[in-house]
Amino acid sequence: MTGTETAQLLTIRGLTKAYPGVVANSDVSFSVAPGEVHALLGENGAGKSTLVKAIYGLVRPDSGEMRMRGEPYAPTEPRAARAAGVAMVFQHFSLFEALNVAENVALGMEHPPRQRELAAKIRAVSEAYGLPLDPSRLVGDLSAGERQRVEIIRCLLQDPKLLIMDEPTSVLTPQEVEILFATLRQLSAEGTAILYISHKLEEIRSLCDSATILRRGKVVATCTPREVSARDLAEMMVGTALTPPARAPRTDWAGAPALEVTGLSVASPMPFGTSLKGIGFTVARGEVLGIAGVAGNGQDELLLALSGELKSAPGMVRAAGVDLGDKGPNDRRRAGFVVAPEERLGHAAAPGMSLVENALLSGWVRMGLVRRGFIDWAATRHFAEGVVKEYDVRTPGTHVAARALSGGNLQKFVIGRELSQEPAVIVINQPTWGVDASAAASIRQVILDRAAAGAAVVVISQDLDELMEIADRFAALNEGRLSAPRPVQGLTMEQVGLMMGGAHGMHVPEAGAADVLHAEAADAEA
Amino acid sequence: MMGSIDPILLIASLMVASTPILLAAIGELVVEKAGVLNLGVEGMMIVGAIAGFAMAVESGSPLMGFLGAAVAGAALSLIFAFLTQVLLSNQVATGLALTLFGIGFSALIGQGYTGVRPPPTPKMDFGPLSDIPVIGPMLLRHDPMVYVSILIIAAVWAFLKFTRAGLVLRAVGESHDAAHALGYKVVRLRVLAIAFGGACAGLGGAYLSLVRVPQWTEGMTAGAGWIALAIVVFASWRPWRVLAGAYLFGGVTVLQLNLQAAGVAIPVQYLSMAPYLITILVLVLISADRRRAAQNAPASLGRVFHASS
Amino acid sequence: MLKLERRPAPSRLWTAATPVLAVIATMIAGGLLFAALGKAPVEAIRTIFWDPLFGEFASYSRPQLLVKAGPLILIAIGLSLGFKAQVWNIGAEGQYMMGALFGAATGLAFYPTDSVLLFPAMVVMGAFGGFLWAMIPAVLKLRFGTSEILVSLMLVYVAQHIMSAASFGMLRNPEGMGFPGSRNFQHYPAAFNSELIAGTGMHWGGVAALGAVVAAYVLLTRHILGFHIRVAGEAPRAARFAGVSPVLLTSICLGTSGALAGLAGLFEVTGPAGQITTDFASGYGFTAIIVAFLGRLHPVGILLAGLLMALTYIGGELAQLTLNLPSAAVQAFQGMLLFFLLAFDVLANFRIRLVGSKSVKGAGA
Amino acid sequence: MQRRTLLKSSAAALIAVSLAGPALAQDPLKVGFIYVGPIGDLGWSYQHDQGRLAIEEEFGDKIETVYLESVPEGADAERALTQMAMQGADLIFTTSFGYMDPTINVAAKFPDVKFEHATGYKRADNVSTYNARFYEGRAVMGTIAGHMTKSNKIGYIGSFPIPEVIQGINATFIHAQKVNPDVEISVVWAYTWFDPAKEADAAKALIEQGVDVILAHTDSTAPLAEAAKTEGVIGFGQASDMLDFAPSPRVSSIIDDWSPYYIKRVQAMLDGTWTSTDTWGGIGEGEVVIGEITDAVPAEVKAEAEALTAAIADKSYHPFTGPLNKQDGSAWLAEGEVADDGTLAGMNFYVEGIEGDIPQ
Repeated sequence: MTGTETAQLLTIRGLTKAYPGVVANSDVSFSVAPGEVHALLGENGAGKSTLVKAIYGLVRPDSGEMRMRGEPYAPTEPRAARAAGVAMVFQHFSLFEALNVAENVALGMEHPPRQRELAAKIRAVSEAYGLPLDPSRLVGDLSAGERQRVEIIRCLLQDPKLLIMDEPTSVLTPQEVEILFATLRQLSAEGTAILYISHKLEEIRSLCDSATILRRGKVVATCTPREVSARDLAEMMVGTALTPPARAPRTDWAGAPALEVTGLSVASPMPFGTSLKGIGFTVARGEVLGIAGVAGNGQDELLLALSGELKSAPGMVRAAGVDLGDKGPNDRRRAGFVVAPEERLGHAAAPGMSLVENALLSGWVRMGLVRRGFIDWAATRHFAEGVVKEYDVRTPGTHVAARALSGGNLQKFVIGRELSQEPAVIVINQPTWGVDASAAASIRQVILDRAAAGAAVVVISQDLDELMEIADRFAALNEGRLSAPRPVQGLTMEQVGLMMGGAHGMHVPEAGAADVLHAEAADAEA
Repeated sequence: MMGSIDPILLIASLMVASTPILLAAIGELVVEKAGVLNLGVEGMMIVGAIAGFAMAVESGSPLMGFLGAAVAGAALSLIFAFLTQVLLSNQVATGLALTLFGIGFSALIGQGYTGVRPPPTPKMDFGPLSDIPVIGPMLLRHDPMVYVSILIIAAVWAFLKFTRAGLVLRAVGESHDAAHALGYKVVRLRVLAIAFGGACAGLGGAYLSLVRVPQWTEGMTAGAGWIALAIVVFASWRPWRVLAGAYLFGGVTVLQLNLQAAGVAIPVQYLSMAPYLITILVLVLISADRRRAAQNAPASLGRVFHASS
Repeated sequence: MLKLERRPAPSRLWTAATPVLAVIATMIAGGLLFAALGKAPVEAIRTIFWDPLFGEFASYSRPQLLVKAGPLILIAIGLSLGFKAQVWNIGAEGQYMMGALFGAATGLAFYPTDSVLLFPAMVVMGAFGGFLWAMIPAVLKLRFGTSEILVSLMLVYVAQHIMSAASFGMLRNPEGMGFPGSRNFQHYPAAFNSELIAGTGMHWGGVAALGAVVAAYVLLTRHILGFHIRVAGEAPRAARFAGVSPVLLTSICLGTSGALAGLAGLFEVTGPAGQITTDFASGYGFTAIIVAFLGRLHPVGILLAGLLMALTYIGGELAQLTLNLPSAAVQAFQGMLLFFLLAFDVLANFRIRLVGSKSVKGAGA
Repeated sequence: MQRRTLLKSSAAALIAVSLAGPALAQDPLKVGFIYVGPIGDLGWSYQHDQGRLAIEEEFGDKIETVYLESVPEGADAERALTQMAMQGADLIFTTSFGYMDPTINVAAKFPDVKFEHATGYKRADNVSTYNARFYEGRAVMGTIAGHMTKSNKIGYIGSFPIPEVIQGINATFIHAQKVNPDVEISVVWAYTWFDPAKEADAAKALIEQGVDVILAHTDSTAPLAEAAKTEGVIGFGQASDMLDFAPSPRVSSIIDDWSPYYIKRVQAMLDGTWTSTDTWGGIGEGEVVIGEITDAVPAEVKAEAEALTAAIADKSYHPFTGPLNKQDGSAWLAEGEVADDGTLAGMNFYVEGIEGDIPQ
């Protein structure tokens, strides 16, 4: 983007922010014009989040300068940022489940009107932008897509000049992504600048006018995404060329299906969770089943039900013909299960405990680390060191606490810990979430290798590209129900989207309205 | 048999008997709504009891006494606030320490006040209204603090339900991370809530030493602070239910003495346990409805907040 | 201003050093408090911390440290298991009473037998009594999700009333002239928990406390159950992932702490206290909570903390005797000790950095 | 000789050696007190501490006093007593019933130290017991109460159902009934010696039942303060004089005055005439003092009460004099028969006319 500074809405020059041991942003410069959709592209840990937190006043940069419409801009708190016309849709952590929609919206505004007026406004805005929402519902009862609508409406009500969106599509179905994009295009046409953070190349190419690419805290390139191929974008982002994972030819294994789930129905243990309703599928040895779905449609519950943390009725889960329905996690481990939950810190690993202790956490059953109740610490250390070495976990040693590792390294440790146990059944939720591209590639490769070695694999993921890459068959979770699995080959994106539930909560009339919006947005663009 | 129990008088006396725990409980409710569990209510109450007593005796004014008690309770609670909010200490342990310290500290400063008679707290004058049958003797012949305590309940209810600050307070208790991300000052707000809780507990203590007993004696709160804590859970964090819970507990306590006084043959030593057993029973009934309990309970209750973003 | 920066892993140095710092800070603050009361601060601190150990009558007070610390340590060890797993049993006082009551009732039921089996049977019943009382909050928590903090606490008051009813009723000494209180176990050799080696203060309760320390140490460092307890406290979801059943763990933690508190009560009633009376409970169950935290929930730490706490009690009495220090001052002093411990705790998990004025609140690491 | 028994245990040997120092004759006599509550309780422990102050005043620098407050009964008491004895106390007053066994135990270890245990019944060569005949005071209160009640309902707040309290209830009722045959007594057991809030509630409950005279056998002023809130209700000071509430509702009081006894015993120590005794003093000995009867009481009632006090003081009248029946109607004392101290010390029944049961 060119033009004088005053023509720019936001200009950032030489912004640097360091944390102990890591430089999150180093001499970052870029600018955003009014009405521009500007992408911040980069892998996890590239410094995108820190950068937008600085713009939103949550983080104070160490040095560098920000200007808003030519004026110096240094927000000390989000309130100041909001006053300057900056609004932000968060990836996590900004909604209150026990409060209703209107209350949540009010909390993000400086001077909210009375509840009744606010509710009317919410309805009006939600209709204008094709984002249906009931102001009186508890946020805890909403789907992930609806929750994002709350965030967006909260921003729109402030009439922002700059809207920051942090990875907004990870919680949406393909159809919902389209609707979101229509909304964003409409906003852009109305003159709102959008700072769009993502690592999904195709989205950026279809939506954004310009892109700033970050790698390890530094700006490595700026470009106009439509003019650059996705492959080139990826290489700029990652720094090297990537090779897709290699698949060994399928072997046909004899015997009963390695994993058989029939009529699995369990109530969610979480206050605002989704209960599972009549889930059924089978996975053969050597097969990878990919389960897609928008966040909050029962993925966590399905993982818990498969790991045994959530017990079901007898007969609902069988491994190689053995009934494990009412068995707990360790009985299932004995039967060959390994499980890697999505949340690494706090679920897959205890944050304050060392890697050795975390290796013991799920490894003791299959690795024989406990004899007559007593722990063999030497063997455990050996096991942990093996995982660290084999899976290239970057850590000063196995004595450090799990929370000291970066997200990607901890994920490698968790995946490594589970996959080194010679499993018969592997269940993984979000295997590469928050992991950089090269690590993600190696994790996918290991999963395929294990499948080739005869394990049955269930991968739950919100990353459709990932599932398409490694799965043999595909199914989607929608409100606690699982669609019938279908072979991946020949599946179109639209079919996938419909399996995921299409555009949630946007039934026939709304869908029509969305089409109108689509058209309007297209007109505006033209 | 010495006759039966007069329900009008019973209600009148349970209102008085319940006021200390009512005040302490409504303060703790605000603290817990902000996501903080302060188990030091007993300690703050007893410090309020002696501080209020001393102030009232020195100044000759019960009003000054209650003010002093509120200030003292809040001041003590700030120790808790500093430890838990700034130094991120464990809330359960810190609350217990606060109780231990408060009981010892109050006994220390109270040494010169044993046997002193405090200035009397006058009753509210409702004029001829207090002669209305039933309502008059039951509701309109109390001291001002009884009405103040009910007003505080109403104020807290309105504050939480209708005001923006109340909404922010609930938000902070629900998810401190989200509130922080939106730019709300989680620690500042919690410190204020803790101080309010301390002030209310102080008032409750002073009500004991200035009105209900009225005398200063060491250890005079005798567990009332713990009951107040139970009542907050019991009330599922709702202000008006705090009133109901406190009156229920006060009612059971008063009733067992009234039954004895009325000569009803009851196993006394077992009946003395009744208030505690009934509290447990109601706690069980309240918490048995898990989904509702989960919705009302502040989700961040007792969790340590450290701004890490 | 000060800024807290989370350490990647808790600092071992500070974990060990903070209790020492806390004690020193308490001595200073306590000295100020005593000075404010018009007592010579150095002398008061010396009387509390030094005299019981090395003073003129230390040969008597040193064994008494064991007598006083024994039940504290025994109860605190049990509580620490629960606290580690975020199970908050604060009603150990009630379990202590019920243990004493069950054990004593068993002993008195067979009065005046001289069977050697009696004492072991009483020990078992004492542990059972405490266990039973602790399982009430456990069951209510597991079945209905009721807060164990409040239930266990309410049950202290109930136990207190049962204790008083028993000393007036069932267990009243028939030769006691109508006064409340049971027979004295001193005059009932088969049921008496006597000093094992004269002059050492070591009775079966002390042995049990030391045994509990060793057992807890082994459990927490070497045994998978102890590991699970630690995981449950550190990350409850990770514990479930590791196959820990919250039901089982809560029951084990509450049950064990109850049983140990019950044992402490039994050893106390049959030994140092001698009889069931209305005022049998003297706050051991509550003080043990402090001991557990003071010892950082670590068995060895608890051993030391129990002795330290006993020291402040016995030294506090000495200070009362020789300096006329009010007992309330000693209580406030103990509260301060816990405050300082909790305050310094932050050093183990966080680095404190002094940062310039340009830093913004809320922009932590 | 006694030394030799001590030498049996090594620790005791050290104690014995270290005792040699403080036991020198020219030192002031060291008198120790152990209290169950804080001296600020304004009740039981407070009154004993008043006794301690009285001997300090009486004997000046001939004696020195030390005390420990809030000492729990049981193991802590034994240690506290031992420490006190080791610190060189020559005479120790243990002022709560629960200290009985610890006192006997420690006394056995320190044969040269004299002990005085309040309200107990176990004695030894160096252990005396002492108690006060509170029921004598109750008899006077009962007389005043019987006259003063208009509703014919007297309320009595009991702490625990122990003989001392039951004596008080019976003495009150017998004498109230004597002057007012229609009188009824209503007992509320608080199950605490000390919980001001509960005592206040108990008083309130009684008043609501129409009681207009309240007696309390618990130690705080809460019942009086409660009585003060209702017109026409009177009460009595308990343990201490509670003059703050005079002239009404506090119309008189029963004061535990331990000073005459303490002075007597300290004097005996100084004279070297101390022997183990069992003292149960009452109005006559000055241990139970009837506080000033205020003008709220009619002159003739006051005169009658004072006459009764005098009769009890000079032993011409015993409050438990027959004919008296037990509650169930069975005979207890025949005409003119006087209750023996053994029965009184273990009293566990109501006299005829009192409703309700003693909780067991």
